[in-house]
Amino acid sequence: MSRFLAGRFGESALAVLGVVTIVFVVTRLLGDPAILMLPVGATPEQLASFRAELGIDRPLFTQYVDFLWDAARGDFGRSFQHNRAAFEVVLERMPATLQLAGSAIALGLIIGGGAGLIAAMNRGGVIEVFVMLLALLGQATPVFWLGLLLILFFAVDLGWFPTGGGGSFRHLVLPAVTLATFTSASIARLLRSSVIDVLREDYVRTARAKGLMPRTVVVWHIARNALIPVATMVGILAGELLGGSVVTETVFAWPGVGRVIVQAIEVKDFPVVQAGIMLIAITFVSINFVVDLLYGVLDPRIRLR
Amino acid sequence: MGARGFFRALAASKAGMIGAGLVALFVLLCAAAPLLPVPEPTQSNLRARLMPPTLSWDAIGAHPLGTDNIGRDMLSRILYGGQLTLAIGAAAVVLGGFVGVLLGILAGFRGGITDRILMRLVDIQLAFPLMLLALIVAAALGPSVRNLIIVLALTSWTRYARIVRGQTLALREREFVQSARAIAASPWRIMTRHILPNVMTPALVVATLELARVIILEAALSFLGLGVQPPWPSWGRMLAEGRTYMASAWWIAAFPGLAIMLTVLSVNLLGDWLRDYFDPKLR
Amino acid sequence: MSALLDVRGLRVRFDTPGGTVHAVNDVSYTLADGETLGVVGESGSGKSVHVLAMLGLIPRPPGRIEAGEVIFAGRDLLRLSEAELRDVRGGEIGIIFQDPMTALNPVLTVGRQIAEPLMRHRGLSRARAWARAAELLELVGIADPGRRLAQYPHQFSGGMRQRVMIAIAIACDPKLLIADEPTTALDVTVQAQILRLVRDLKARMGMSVIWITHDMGVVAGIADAVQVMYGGRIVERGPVRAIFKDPRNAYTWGLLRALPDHGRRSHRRLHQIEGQPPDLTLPPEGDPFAPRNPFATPRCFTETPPLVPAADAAPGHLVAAWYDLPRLLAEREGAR
Amino acid sequence: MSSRIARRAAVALAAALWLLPAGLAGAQAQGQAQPRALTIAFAANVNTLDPHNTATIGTDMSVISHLYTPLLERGPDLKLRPMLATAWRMVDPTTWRFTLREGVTFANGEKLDAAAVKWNIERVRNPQVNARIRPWFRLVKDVNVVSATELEITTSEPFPALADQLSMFYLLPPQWAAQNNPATAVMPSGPYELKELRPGDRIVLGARAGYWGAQPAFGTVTFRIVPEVASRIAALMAGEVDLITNVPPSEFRRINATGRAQAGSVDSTRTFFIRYNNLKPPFQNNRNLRLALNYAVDKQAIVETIFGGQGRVANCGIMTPAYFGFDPAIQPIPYDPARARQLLREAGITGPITIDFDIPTGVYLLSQEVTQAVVAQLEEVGVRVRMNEMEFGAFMNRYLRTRELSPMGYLSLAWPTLDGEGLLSFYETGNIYAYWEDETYTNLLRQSRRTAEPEARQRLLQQAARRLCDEAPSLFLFTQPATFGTSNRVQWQARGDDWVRAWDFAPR
Amino acid sequence: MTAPAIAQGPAPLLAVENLKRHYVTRGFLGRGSYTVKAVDGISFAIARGETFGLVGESGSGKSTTGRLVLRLEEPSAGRVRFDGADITALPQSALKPVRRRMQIVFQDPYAALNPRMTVGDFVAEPLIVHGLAPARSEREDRVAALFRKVGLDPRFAGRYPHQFSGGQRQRVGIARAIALEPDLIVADEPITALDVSIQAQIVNLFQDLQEEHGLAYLFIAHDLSMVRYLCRRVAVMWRGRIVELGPTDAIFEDARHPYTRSLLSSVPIPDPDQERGRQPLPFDPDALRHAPDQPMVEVGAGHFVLA
Repeated sequence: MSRFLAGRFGESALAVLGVVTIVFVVTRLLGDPAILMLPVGATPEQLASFRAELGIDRPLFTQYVDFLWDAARGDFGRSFQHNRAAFEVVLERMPATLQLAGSAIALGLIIGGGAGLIAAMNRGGVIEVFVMLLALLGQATPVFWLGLLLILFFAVDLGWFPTGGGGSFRHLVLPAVTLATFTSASIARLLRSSVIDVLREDYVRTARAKGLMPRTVVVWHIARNALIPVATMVGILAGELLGGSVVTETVFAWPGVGRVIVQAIEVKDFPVVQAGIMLIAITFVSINFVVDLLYGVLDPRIRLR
Repeated sequence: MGARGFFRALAASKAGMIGAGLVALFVLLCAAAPLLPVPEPTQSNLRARLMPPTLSWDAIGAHPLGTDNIGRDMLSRILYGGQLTLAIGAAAVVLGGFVGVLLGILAGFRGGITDRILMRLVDIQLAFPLMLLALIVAAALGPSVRNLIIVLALTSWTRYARIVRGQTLALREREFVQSARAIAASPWRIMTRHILPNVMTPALVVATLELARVIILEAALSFLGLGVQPPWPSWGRMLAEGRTYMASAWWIAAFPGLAIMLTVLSVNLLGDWLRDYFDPKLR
Repeated sequence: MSALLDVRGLRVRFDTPGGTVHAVNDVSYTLADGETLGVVGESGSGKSVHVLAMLGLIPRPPGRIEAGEVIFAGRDLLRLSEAELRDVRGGEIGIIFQDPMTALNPVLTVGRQIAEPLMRHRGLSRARAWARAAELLELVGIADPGRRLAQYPHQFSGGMRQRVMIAIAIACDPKLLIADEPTTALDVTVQAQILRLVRDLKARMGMSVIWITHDMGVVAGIADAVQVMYGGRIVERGPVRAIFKDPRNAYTWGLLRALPDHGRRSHRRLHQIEGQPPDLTLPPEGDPFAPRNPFATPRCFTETPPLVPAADAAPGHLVAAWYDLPRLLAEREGAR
Repeated sequence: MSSRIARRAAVALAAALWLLPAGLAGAQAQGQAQPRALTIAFAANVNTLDPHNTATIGTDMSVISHLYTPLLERGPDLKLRPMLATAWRMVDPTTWRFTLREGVTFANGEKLDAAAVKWNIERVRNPQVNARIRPWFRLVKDVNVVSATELEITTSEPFPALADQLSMFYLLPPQWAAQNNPATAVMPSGPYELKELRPGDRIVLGARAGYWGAQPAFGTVTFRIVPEVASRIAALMAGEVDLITNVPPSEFRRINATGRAQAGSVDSTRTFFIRYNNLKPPFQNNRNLRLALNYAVDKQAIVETIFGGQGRVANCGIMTPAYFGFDPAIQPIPYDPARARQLLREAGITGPITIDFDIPTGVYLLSQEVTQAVVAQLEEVGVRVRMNEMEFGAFMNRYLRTRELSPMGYLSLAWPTLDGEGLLSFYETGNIYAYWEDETYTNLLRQSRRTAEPEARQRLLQQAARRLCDEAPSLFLFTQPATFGTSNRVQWQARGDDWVRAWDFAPR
Repeated sequence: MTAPAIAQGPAPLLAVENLKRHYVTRGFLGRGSYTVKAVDGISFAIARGETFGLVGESGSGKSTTGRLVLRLEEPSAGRVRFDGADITALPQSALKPVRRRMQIVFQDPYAALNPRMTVGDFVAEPLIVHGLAPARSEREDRVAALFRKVGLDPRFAGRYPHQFSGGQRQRVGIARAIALEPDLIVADEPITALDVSIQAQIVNLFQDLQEEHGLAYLFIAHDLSMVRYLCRRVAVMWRGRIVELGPTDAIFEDARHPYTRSLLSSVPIPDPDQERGRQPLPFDPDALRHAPDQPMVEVGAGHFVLA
């Protein structure tokens, strides 16, 4: 067990290191923060001295070694723009991001899971066509378009929810629904095909041959097994939602990590870009680590082998 | 499953038929845009901007889908925009597919250290928030069709690689591959003649689903300002540019949005049907 | 002996993209109380499909029961509602499937899977059901049932899993046990154990058994009566000895002759049945076996033979053939 | 692995995900519920509350202006007015004297007197502090505390715009600042204090008892960050915010139709133009080409259609009437495609040419519409343009760092002190922004810098502006309208620069 | 050590000496690692033209043995001699000439053919790989001849595997195996997956080919009656070891090892008179332990038992 954990942890750390190294190299190609940060009219000398202050005039390799050394000690540098620890800038946005991504996943599992199950159990019927068409539409709708439509209808016309911003549960509803549209559509489609696979399994026939009630068969013999591939999907979706909800965050003025990184990319605030992507990568590999463990819960074959 | 059987099965499936028919229709329409009596997609007339859709042909210049915010014909832009959108999507899918299939086969067939390295690469790619990756690449290299294709392909190769690797691992143990080894066929021959043809089917299914995903992603990147360069349109860019006018001039965003939705929908239908068609368990 | 099961004119179709598969064609037979019927046939003969169909266990669509009645203990199973049929399945009729590796739910404990039918049909509480499940495990010869109940199927060997399947099937003391090729996936030594177990259980519980298999050897050991199926039809049926010693259908005869002689080593060339099994999407006119039958008469190709009592044969020996096999064989012998 | 632990972990994870929203729901949203509250939507994030580490007027500085006190302030009429300094005068071309208000303190009791001002200026000038606004004080030589209320600043050369520059300089409490990080913490001397800071979401200010000036009309001021323009409009229409800026004129009618808000505009001090790279062909030494493109673009149509008639065509230059040195006599270059074609021929361009055009994205109102319209019009006279949209940082990098600006670049300029010399210096030879070398122009500008007498100075600046028009080193487009939308709850004294301040609003 | 003795028939075509194949398996969550001894020190020899039967139940290591002989898997220890030459240590590249002379026929006719290759191409592939029929027309002729030889219509060469029934597919697999005119064919349960009515066809085909070409077979099976019918000598495998080896009649009539006896007694006999009342001999696998280096004992002429 501990050896497995250690190995798995090593792999994860390697992935994070790889991500951050790429980020480090690429951010250095982005451009010059000094130009963007000093007020217009700054002289070339002032720009140069500012670059020296930031430490971005040194050779790339030196910067990288220092960066690794600092990162190893938990120091991700000072944000050029916010003038405080970059990690702090990113970390304080993390709850909002987790909240949004978590709600989207939860909603996706409930709505998408239900829809997928219903569709699969009504194979070939009108319900299946209808549900799957909805799911396809959910995947085919560009997220910002959907978001703006929801704002116009539910916030402006009906006034049920705020147009954006963070804070209360009401603020969460529209962005979560927007994100969950895609998530539930994906989950619905996967679960449907997964259920259809399971329906062909001999043990489902066994369950029916035992004369069990349909509810028992669906819940314990079909859904339990069909959820196993969904776990992997949720891990990957979680990753996409962590960094990929930038668009939703922008539309709904949601103060998440994605936006702070996007903004840092715009002003070349390297430490924030690095810390942010590192944080997301770490969160992603942690979630997938949990998903791996969850596999053990869902599937005793893995747990006890 | 020869070509005839394929088309017969396609004709028998309503969803597959609708998907394939719509995809074919869109591709044809967009490809035929230069032959159709529409203005140039970049020709603008500021005085005729934001004209609503009309079926009347005696309106100024006749714009059946209206005009956009600087007075360009929406119909023309949808058709030409489709060219770019579909071409970018196809290019990204082919590029991502090529890399993914190649690496997937290599990883699966060679196993060992090759496999571990490639799978770590996949991990890294997956741990990289792709929207941010796209932003960084675009900010570093500047937005262009080429860079867009590279970014989209980057987000897509892992999906091929994972599936193809899995298939290859299974195929490697299949008896016809063993049999090829038993006749002393070279690894190259085994990979190209025995494994590649058998992973092309799942790869093709992934490709259709990826095409749909990539079209949506292009729209999102356009929203973040990383789309294709103006003035040549793509659907994603048109949708992103039109979002401000969604409530005041709905047609600017609605038509490209509809085009994206219908295309993605039909490509997905086609992909789903392909998956069912090739699923040995359903045959 | 009274009839427990009376199958009349059962006809099952599958609608596939490649055409309609005529899987079961006008199958009729009766099963007496306490009788063990061996159903023999090769893949696609309809031997499994017809029993699954009568219990409502074929997927519909694409499957469809076109005609027939299945009278079980006085009721027509095909006319029962799904809810009524559920009461029959697992309660009055227990079923064992072919592949014990896939027939058990991998994510549920064995105990739960045995307890399920008890809770469902007998209304036992969870605790009582588990207690009964432990008894059942012991009954099917699994040691240390208390510990084993909490384990998952993958912790059991193939033979042990099939014992679990049997425990599930007999949990509610069924009147009829259907065994659908239960030993095909097992090694011969395990097969022998399972065969003995079922024989013992049958002796103890007195149920009727339908044993579906393609192995003539298995049938020889377990069945009272044998029913040979080909192309979705019953081609011959009779007491076990009659079938083995005095086959009247050319297919049955060929099947027996295609096996190497047992008990001694011989170098005679194996008798082979030429050709391929029929394509059931295009069922041939007449006797489905006719194209492969060296004894086929012209009539075999045009008209389907009915299943009728064989001439000069044991009571209950039925055959579907237009030809008189013993006479033809004798002629052939004479010609040699 | 123990399944029980894993199962529990899964349950805990699920619970945590759902508890999060519940936890945050405790923090109730402020807004229109409270009386006399003002909510302002910003497009960009507020990055720091340290007045010396930001030069962004539209967001950071606007928030800071509610918290700290400057020496003087520019009112909505764009005129300077006293704040801490009650009076100021130029003693000689290089010496300024300020008289300060008495008894002004910070919330912690620290005095805001001449010594504190000196400390502030020195903090900024100290290279160790690395203050973002250090370039502003380049010319300052010395600061003398004459008395607690009397301050003297000497400069190394004449600095006529010093007072204007100081209107953007907010003062920190010296002792407090030594122990706290002013980036995130506040010790106010202004009319408001910090109530809540939610990074990336909102900043909530409350009126401060003990402010030396008049109590503000609004008890609470909330700044909300809403990056997406369509969402900002939606927020205004939903009645969630009282002010949004940069509203596309096409949406005016929709906003006005709600009855809850109205949209409008004032002329801004920001002029848009296309910067030619005059250091390279084809624009280098090719005045005809530069002029030809100026004639080829129908600026009036752009203003009338894209901006819905708001704003105005640029007067063949980059100054607006708000600037010192503006010359009303200079007229816009008219739209004349025939003349443009003729000039192209005179410029020696007979065949088709393709010119690259760099466009920064995401910063300028309607920039996509404007540039695409311009490009379409240039194509009409036979100039093909290859558009390179890029993110603003990349654009600035090419513009200033790598100096690889394409022949054309879309740009706007404004100078916060509204002094023409500052604005025009962007075309001065040697300025990294210039991409133009013109001796006549540069000499005029330098001469104005040595001239303290306002009228003579104004004359020189007008001559420079005239030269700029004649040589056409850019394609001058229009003065952007400062568009905005306000809720019907408030009245805003709209202004042409970027400042957003609660006291420019009146409740209705 | 009797291994060489067992492996040395009169100039054997194939001699296997003390062959081993061990796998190290790691548990999912790193729960220790354990070694699976799939094949654990077996020896036998096959003469030219002989049919040698290898029987055992699932997991006994009989299929692994077949793959080891062909070097489709690498042995952990021991050696394989083919026609006198030790091929155990040959690099894969040097195996090519050996592979021409040893071929394999698989159990599952559905998995044994490449679904994306026409059966004609599939049969022709060995010819191409070994450059035996460079000209296309020549190759087509040879493929047609092979098709006829295994009882398939050469006109079907352009079809894909899914258009064939199980028995026909097995014929395709056999055609491919004999394309190189090998001396030895490893037949890995070649009839197990076939319907009874087809099994006899394939078995007869095997016999015909042997008569015609003098082939030797390593016939791997769990169907004892067919082994008895086909093979001159038989080896019984159990848990990676050969527990009994000898002439077929000796094994079937005078089995010495308890496992062999139990196995034989378990085979159902398709005759109700004999089958009724027959009791399979019980066999307790846990009671039986063989020491790792336990030798086989000769109990009759060529009849060895692992005591």
